[in-house]
Amino acid sequence: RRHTARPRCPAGMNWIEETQRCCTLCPAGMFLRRSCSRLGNDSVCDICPTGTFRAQPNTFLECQACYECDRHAFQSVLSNCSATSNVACGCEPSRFRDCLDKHCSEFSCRQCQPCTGRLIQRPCTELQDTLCGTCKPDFYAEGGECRPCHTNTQETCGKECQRVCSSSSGRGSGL
Amino acid sequence: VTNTQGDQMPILQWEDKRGLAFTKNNLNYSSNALVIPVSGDYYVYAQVTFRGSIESKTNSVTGIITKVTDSYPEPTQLLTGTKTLSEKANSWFQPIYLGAVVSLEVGDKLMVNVSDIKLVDYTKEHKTFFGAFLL
Amino acid sequence: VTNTQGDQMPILQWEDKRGLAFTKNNLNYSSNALVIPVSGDYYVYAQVTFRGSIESKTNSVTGIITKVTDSYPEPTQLLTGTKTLSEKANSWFQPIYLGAVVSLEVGDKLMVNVSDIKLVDYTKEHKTFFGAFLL
Amino acid sequence: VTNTQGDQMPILQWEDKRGLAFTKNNLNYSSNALVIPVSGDYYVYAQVTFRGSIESKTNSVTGIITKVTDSYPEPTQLLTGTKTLSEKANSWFQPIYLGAVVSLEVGDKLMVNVSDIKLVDYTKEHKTFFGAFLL
Repeated sequence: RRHTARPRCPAGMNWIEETQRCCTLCPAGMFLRRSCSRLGNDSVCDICPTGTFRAQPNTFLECQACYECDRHAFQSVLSNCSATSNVACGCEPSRFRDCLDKHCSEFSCRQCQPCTGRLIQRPCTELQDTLCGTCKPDFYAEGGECRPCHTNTQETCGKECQRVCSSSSGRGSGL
Repeated sequence: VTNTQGDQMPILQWEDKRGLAFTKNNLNYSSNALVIPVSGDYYVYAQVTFRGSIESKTNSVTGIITKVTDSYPEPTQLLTGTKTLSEKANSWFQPIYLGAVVSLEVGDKLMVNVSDIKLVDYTKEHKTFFGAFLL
Repeated sequence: VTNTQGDQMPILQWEDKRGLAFTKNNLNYSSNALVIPVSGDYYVYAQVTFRGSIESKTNSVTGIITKVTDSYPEPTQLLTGTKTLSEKANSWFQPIYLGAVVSLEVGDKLMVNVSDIKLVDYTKEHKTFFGAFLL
Repeated sequence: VTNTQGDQMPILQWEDKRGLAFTKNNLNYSSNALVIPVSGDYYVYAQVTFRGSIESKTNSVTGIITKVTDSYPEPTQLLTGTKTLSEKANSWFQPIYLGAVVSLEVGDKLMVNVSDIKLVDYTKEHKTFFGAFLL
């Protein structure tokens, strides 16, 4: 049968080419096991088999296969696949989404920054890494890192160390 | 086609008459899609050649063949090719080829989505192409 | 099918009923293989999307479509796609697509071997797929 | 077929009888080309596996399926796969797969051109192959 303009069906029904009739839609979570026939009996729907889903009312002959969360990319299941919705994947604790492109069509889950010795300006979330702030009290900046005052002696404590740690030495540092 | 974050990936437009392009047996092209004239199993294929420069700052390219059915509000992704890039050169080329058999219904529409339309090499018809045939 | 070290390359398992997957015309799927129902020339194809991270430490990925004939002890490699990787990014994707016409006998079994099963992206049916049709 | 420098891109030669190779239905192979026996729409495909070493100093690889018609002096590029390389490893592999439907006339010749014949992996028939079938 050539593809010709289809008659319009009332709400809740779809045109079925095979039987040349408007058939009732199967609800979300189901698929069309047998379409309505010319003799008048209506659509026969079945529940989507495990591992498949249909998010919307439909007259499809099969359901969509669920995605799977990528354990190798440290993804975790936010919500399992059900008959009416695909699986939703997120990241394991202390990991955030590293999107592949601007659409985030794929993502892997990277370790959140620990901010060792630093103040946390913005905590790690599902969508973005921790934002580390300046060094914590009793820590001083050196070589891009924040080092604890107490690990230093008079000899090893450089200019920045002395500036930070000596001003706070009254509070039990090693100096 | 959207992904988990819901924003739409651009749809490619195609030449369907000039040069090597043609349509026949009622498998017509309209509104950026091939329209299926008769239900059956089709071998559907596409190649998208992506090209960019060091300024493109792109980590990956993706091509997707998608099916849209009028009676269903969500598109279905049929075939997807995703490739990460680690190109150093000033300009780079990356072809993505896809092809497989899918069961389609009369009226179904096939289209090609890409991760970034600015990176698609549309300059030569033999580098980026799309088609289908009934088995 | 073995790699250069002589050990057997893993065989992929496939979904043959749910979602986009289907078999028909007696071309059935059993024990990880498509079983040829009638002798003839078939177009056989597969795409395997590999994905990994910087920790995967993989230099290359390989996908092979293999034929096993009961009456012959060794498998035959029909189509092979091998790609070396030089990925820097935290996570990488690499699709391998294969497709060609091969002459097959009734009872022949087609399967897909891969260099490392842990690197295969099994998460979405439209990224890794396998099929054949009689010409 | 020429590259940007205008010189002819090398044409690959093929095995058409031994191993997995075969021709039938009068689709014969002669002088490095498949010769079209009857006008119609053909699915034409090829894979070329390129391989090289760090010494190859190659920035890209290209595979092209070309049509030559006796009555027309210039070849027509039907399908092209071009990939830039950024390989660090001592030796690298890069497959290029091409496939699509093209309309051909009786007597047309199909051949495969490559950017550099020295980089083609001809060692295994399942890594580099070429074919066509009438729809």
